[in-house]
Amino acid sequence: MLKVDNISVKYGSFVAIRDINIEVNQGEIVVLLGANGAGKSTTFNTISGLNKPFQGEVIFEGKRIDKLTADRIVKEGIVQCAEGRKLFPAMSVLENLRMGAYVHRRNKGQIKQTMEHVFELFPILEQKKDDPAGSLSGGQQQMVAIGRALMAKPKVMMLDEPSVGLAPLIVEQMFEVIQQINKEGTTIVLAEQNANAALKIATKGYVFENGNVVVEGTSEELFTNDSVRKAYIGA
Amino acid sequence: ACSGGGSESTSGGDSGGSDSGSGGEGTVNVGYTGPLSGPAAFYGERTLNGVKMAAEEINEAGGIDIDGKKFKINVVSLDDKYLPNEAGSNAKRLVQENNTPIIFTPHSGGIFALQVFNQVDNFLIGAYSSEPKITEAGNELTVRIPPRYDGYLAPFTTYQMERFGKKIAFLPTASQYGKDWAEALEPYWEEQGGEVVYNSAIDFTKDTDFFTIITNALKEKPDVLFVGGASEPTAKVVKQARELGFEGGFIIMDQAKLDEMKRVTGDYEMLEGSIGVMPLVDSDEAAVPDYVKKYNEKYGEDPGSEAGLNYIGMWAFAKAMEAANSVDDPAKIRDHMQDGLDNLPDHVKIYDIPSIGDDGGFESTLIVGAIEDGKVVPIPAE
Amino acid sequence: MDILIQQLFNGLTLGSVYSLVALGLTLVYGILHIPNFAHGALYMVGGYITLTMMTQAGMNYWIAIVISCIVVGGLAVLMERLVFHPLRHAPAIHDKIAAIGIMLFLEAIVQFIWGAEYQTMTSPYGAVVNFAGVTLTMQRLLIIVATVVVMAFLYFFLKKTFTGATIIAMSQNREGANLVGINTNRVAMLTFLISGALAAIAVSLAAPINLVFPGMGHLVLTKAFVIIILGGMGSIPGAIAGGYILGFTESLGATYISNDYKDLIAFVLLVLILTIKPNGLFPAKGGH
Amino acid sequence: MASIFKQRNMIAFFILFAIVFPFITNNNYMIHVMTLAFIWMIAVYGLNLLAGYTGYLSLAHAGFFAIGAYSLSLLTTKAGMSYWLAFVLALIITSLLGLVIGLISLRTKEHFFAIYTLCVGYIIYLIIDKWDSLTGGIRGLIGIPGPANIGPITFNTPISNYYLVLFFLLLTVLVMYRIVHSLTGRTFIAIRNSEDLAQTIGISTMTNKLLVFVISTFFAGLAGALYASFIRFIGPDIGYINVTFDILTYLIVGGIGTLSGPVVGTIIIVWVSQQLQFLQDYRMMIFGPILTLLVIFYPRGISGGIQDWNMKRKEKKRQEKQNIDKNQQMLSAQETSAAANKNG
Amino acid sequence: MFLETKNLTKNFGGNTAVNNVDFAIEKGKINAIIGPNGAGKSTFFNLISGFHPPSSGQVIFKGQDITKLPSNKIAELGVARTFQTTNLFDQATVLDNVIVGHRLRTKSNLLDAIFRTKRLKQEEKQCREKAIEVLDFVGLTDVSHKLAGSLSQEEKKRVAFALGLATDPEIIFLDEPAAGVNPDETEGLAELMVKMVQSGVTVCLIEHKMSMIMKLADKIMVLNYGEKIAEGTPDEIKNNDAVIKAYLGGSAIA
Ligand SMILES: Nc1ncnc2c1ncn2[C@@H]1O[C@H](COP(=O)(O)OP(=O)(O)OP(=O)(O)O)[C@@H](O)[C@H]1O
Ligand SMILES: Nc1ncnc2c1ncn2[C@@H]1O[C@H](COP(=O)(O)OP(=O)(O)OP(=O)(O)O)[C@@H](O)[C@H]1O
Ligand SMILES: [Mg+2]
Ligand SMILES: [Mg+2]
Repeated sequence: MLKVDNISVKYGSFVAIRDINIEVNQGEIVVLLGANGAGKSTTFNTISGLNKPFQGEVIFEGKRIDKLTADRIVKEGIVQCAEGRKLFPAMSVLENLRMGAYVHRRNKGQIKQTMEHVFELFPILEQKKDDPAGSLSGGQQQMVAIGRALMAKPKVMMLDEPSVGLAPLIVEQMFEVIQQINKEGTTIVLAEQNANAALKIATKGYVFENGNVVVEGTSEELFTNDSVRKAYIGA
Repeated sequence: ACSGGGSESTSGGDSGGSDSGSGGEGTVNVGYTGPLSGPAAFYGERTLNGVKMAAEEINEAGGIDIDGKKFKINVVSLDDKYLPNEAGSNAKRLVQENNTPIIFTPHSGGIFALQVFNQVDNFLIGAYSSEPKITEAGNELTVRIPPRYDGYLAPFTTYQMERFGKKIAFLPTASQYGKDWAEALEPYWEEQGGEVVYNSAIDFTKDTDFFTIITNALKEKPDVLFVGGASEPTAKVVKQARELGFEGGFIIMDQAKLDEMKRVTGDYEMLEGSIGVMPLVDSDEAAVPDYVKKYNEKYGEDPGSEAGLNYIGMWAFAKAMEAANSVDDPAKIRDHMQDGLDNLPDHVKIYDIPSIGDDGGFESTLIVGAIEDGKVVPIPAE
Repeated sequence: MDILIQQLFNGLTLGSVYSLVALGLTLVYGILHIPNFAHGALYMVGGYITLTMMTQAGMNYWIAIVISCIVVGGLAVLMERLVFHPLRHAPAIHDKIAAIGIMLFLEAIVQFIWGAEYQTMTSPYGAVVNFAGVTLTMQRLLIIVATVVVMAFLYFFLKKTFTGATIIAMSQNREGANLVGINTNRVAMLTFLISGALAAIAVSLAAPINLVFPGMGHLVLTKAFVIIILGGMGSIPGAIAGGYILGFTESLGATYISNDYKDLIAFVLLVLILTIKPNGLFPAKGGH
Repeated sequence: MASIFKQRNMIAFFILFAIVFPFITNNNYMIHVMTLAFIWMIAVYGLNLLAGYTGYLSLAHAGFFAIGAYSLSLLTTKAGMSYWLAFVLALIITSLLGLVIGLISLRTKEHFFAIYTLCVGYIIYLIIDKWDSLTGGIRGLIGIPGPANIGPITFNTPISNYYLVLFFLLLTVLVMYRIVHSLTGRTFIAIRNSEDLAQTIGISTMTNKLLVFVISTFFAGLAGALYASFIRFIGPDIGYINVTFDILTYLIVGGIGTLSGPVVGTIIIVWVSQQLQFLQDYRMMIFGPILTLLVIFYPRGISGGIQDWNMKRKEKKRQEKQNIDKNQQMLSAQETSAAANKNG
Repeated sequence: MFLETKNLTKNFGGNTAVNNVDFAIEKGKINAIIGPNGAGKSTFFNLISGFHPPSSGQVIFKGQDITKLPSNKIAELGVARTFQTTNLFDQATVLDNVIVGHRLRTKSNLLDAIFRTKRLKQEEKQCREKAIEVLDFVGLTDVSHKLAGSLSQEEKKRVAFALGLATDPEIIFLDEPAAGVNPDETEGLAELMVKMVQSGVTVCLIEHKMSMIMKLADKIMVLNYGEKIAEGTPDEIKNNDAVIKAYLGGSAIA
């Protein structure tokens, strides 16, 4: 469904990722693991069209998308829930969610429906729907970010470190929600530090190191891989 | 690193200075520094036009005759953005690179900056400013071109007091010139038994709307308003005063010209009861109609006094050079300025300037005009 | 008493013009976080376009205004594309200098085309109305009414339409906007377009009570900056309120304190407000 | 030989050039323009320390320049003080006012500080413009004396004036160099980096910001005082915002936060705008775009651009060297393996 | 008591971020603060380090009331801290970044700088030596000449530690030192913290990484909605119902 074919990306003269190959099939949860600065976010941003690769292709449903602009890619059905949430802090939760449905802005009925669905997933957001997003706690903001991504009804949803800085309790809930979204038919690509939790729900994974993919395999394979265990799961 | 520069507006070599050449021809460079860009550019350009037009006429007539040798005038103009320091740099440059014996400048800041070194660097200042201080300082190489404005006080005051009354409100432009005028007019008006009921300046470069200040001035129920500055905004002030119901007269300081104001107000009706400098176009000097025609052909508008006075000034300098028999000795040229004025050809005499004072200021005959029944009528000045 | 009412009216007129200019400025600031020092130049160009359309092409005042909005809006978009877009990652001071460069350029080119002298724009609404001892001219009434209409329109556009919301969204988080599928380049251009059009409207309304000349942009620019600071940078209600506050301060200050020092009053007021509230009266929430 | 582009060498080269300049040319005009440029540089250095090293962009700089100029002028012309005494007093007055204004304005940050100081600058300008009885208002002050003799040294020729201004400029550069390369300078940079962080590592940010602000106004005042006694006429326009923008332009084009930036930027802009004089009314049609393009293509200014270029060059050299090393390693590896083969 | 807060409270508008918190930090121990997002942990640090003035209550350090002191004075007394987001000067080398950390222990002023006095030279040397020493301590000697911008996240965290240590503190407050750092490197940071305590610097940290906290901390305080809901050893906290309900959740520690 989504294929990252041999891409490399530079920031100035610094090559951040090199010859990355990733394949994501319909309905999967794919997890990207790796230390800080390994290139996970860069990969995401390249798929999203925020960075342009100087080599390689990104193919989505048989179509080359690496030359498209970020907004076009959202229209194609790939939505990223980025690192740092990137919410509109002074807009209310409701407005944030509405903006998420920007690509479907003409379809008022659908917006309403999806919104209800988001509120089912995160009941707390309905209570806070008129509060400015910036006033919510970190965990709640993360929910808004995911909700906003859902509003675009994506085919593929990329989540960049959704658990960072969240309390364990919230992290747990977060992964449950991700699983549920996946069950409802959305393909998920997930970047995580928290390899343990991520691999539990994933179908397969890629391990990044210094801009390269060093290990790839199914989640069981990665779980049992010693070096992966040591570096990302901890003992 | 830095050569050339300046623009040559008239034909002639740029070899600079009083290049004596080989044959019977030479070139004398005349400098100009003034605002050619920025908000005051319109003013700078009009003054420059006067100088250029005179230079061209002189050249067409063969040039300046020094012992049978003909010198063509080459006007080198530089932009100083109305800033004294830039004027200073420009003057240094003109003297250094173009060897100019005369530098025209139309603002007192520039004149002051030039007066610091013009006697050392040896050049004449063609000073276009009626600021009294420029001649009071005793600079021996400064020639003030416009008349001092003191002479206008009496005719203006008498006329307005007789026609409208003794209460006046001051609303001049917030320039140095406006202030000087106000400071001179105030005691004079009071001496004549009048009363100044309001006194404040309008800053044309900073105020978007003059309604506020005019409202405040009219609150004091003046019979006469003293206004002035560049013609167009001054006309706006007049117009807005009328809109606010003012029915008295206007004293218009000499920077604004009645004819230029008419272009803004549409007709002279709104200006009824105004007294000011007689527009050059309405002046009855014999040379004026031809001059106006020529100027109009060249620059597409009627000439005002900025152009006219600089025009006559340039001519006077040229004639003074001939009388002094030198194009490169500023002191000598200065000494022969009176001869220069005396020798002006008739077609140049668009103003009557019989003499130059000891302080270096032209002593012109003032011509005053007022609007009566929608027409400009001359008012005797003395 | 009459004088107070008259001065309130004068302040309202002034404030209207200031608000319109400040609105354009604050919109751009909100999105790009740059103080656009070339905004005054856009204002000036707008004046010349409207004037030329009226005098040379003999157009109706309103049609001339529309053309002016299009031309100045287009110019603003061009500025965004050619200058501010390439500079989007540079620190804000750079935008300032670049904008000054543009301003110098525009002033010079206007002077080249139209000359440096003052020009008059005659509006068809020259009538004078006296009402309860207050003098209103039609043009001034027009300024006040048109400003309110434009503001209402802008408010509706920003708050009630999706396209308007994209501008607000982008002002709060550019990348976030990109990630929900908003073409941020297009929004930036749209914002500049609106900002330019607002400048054109402001100048077309105000020029008939003043004059058209190359330096006319300076007149409003400094004040517009004072206003958007006063109102909190990037805040739209702030720009409107700030504009009227400044208008009233000037007209009442000139009446009851001193005309010579009225500008000083406005600036001292600002300094005082900032001393007490270092983020302006209506700090834009979140964002920057 | 590209090492001449190192900051230090660039400054040394400039000093040398500045000293011999009057011997190369006896062009009065160039000396005049150069002297003026030096005066601007001093003011630019003042702004650079504040904006470039602590990150506080003051737009009141022209105001302080004007305060320096007016103090000197008033003390000499109106109070009849001797030149050098007035000169010193002018600097003290400017710095004291800087202290007071700094105390209030430094409570704001970033854009607010910039606009706050813009307003302060405007207020200074308006006060000078309106306070007729003291400042001569819009009319300005004339008859300001030039620098008085110091013992046998006189300053009544353009060249001696040139050297006097150069002396002050070099002093400024020296002081800046030393400040920037000392613990004090590091403290300022720490504040630019993050005020919160600086505060938590025990730096009193307010005291330090105030210090920089006062130093910056001191140099603005110094430049102003020199300007007044060089042009010998001043009007309120020297305190206008445009002058601040000019100073800022010199700084940005040269390279903000660099030591050679003020010199480079000022020289370039001053001469470019002189060179464009022949375009007259249309000068700004060319100058405006040049300015904009410079900023777009050299966002770190010319000095910064050169630094980056140097850095890249060094990086390249290092890489080349690494490659060579690698090749050698490979070679030697091959040799050893070959040797091993032999042995095997 | 070494460092102690009494009834410490902070209101932001209507929102009470820290509510009546009494907490005592023991010398020579690793003290930890945990709690859900927005519980007021960072705010609590901000109050102690003088960043925000408390609405009420007191902070007492070695018997001295430091509640009203500005943060730089508190730093001089020997209290260092790091921030949740690391903030370094990217264009300068690591060494240059750290040198300024010792500035508060020096006396040279502007005049020293202008005249390059002996005192300045000597103090510059002193700062440099201190920087080298702390960089060695945190294990960054190798990268001390790299630009700070080119470091990895974990290295940046270490630089932040070094900067704090360069101030010669007696106690250091670390706000989420291991956030966004992978488990392997997290262990390295934990070791470093232990090393700090061993060298005599008391540590107080905020973390969400329970595996690390539970191993590392001698004492934990749990905040929820600004209030202290529990305090004790890791084992006590792990089994505290209130904490599980508010923060840890079912599966508890990974
Ligand atoms: N905008 C940028 N400019 C320059 N370098 C960048 C930029 N963004 C990322 N990098 C560098 O690219 C490399 C890969 O970064 P990336 O953000 O993709 O890593 P990551 O795996 O997502 O790490 P993290 O876990 O910290 O989010 C890092 O070395 C980083 O410093
Ligand atoms: N400067 C401030 N102004 C207003 N409210 C603030 C401010 N700083 C913090 N708050 C509020 O105080 C509460 C506590 O915030 P704090 O940053 O201390 O949480 P935290 O426990 O550190 O959370 P996290 O684990 O997400 O970092 C939050 O509701 C926050 O919105
Ligand atoms: Mg990342
Ligand atoms: Mg926190």
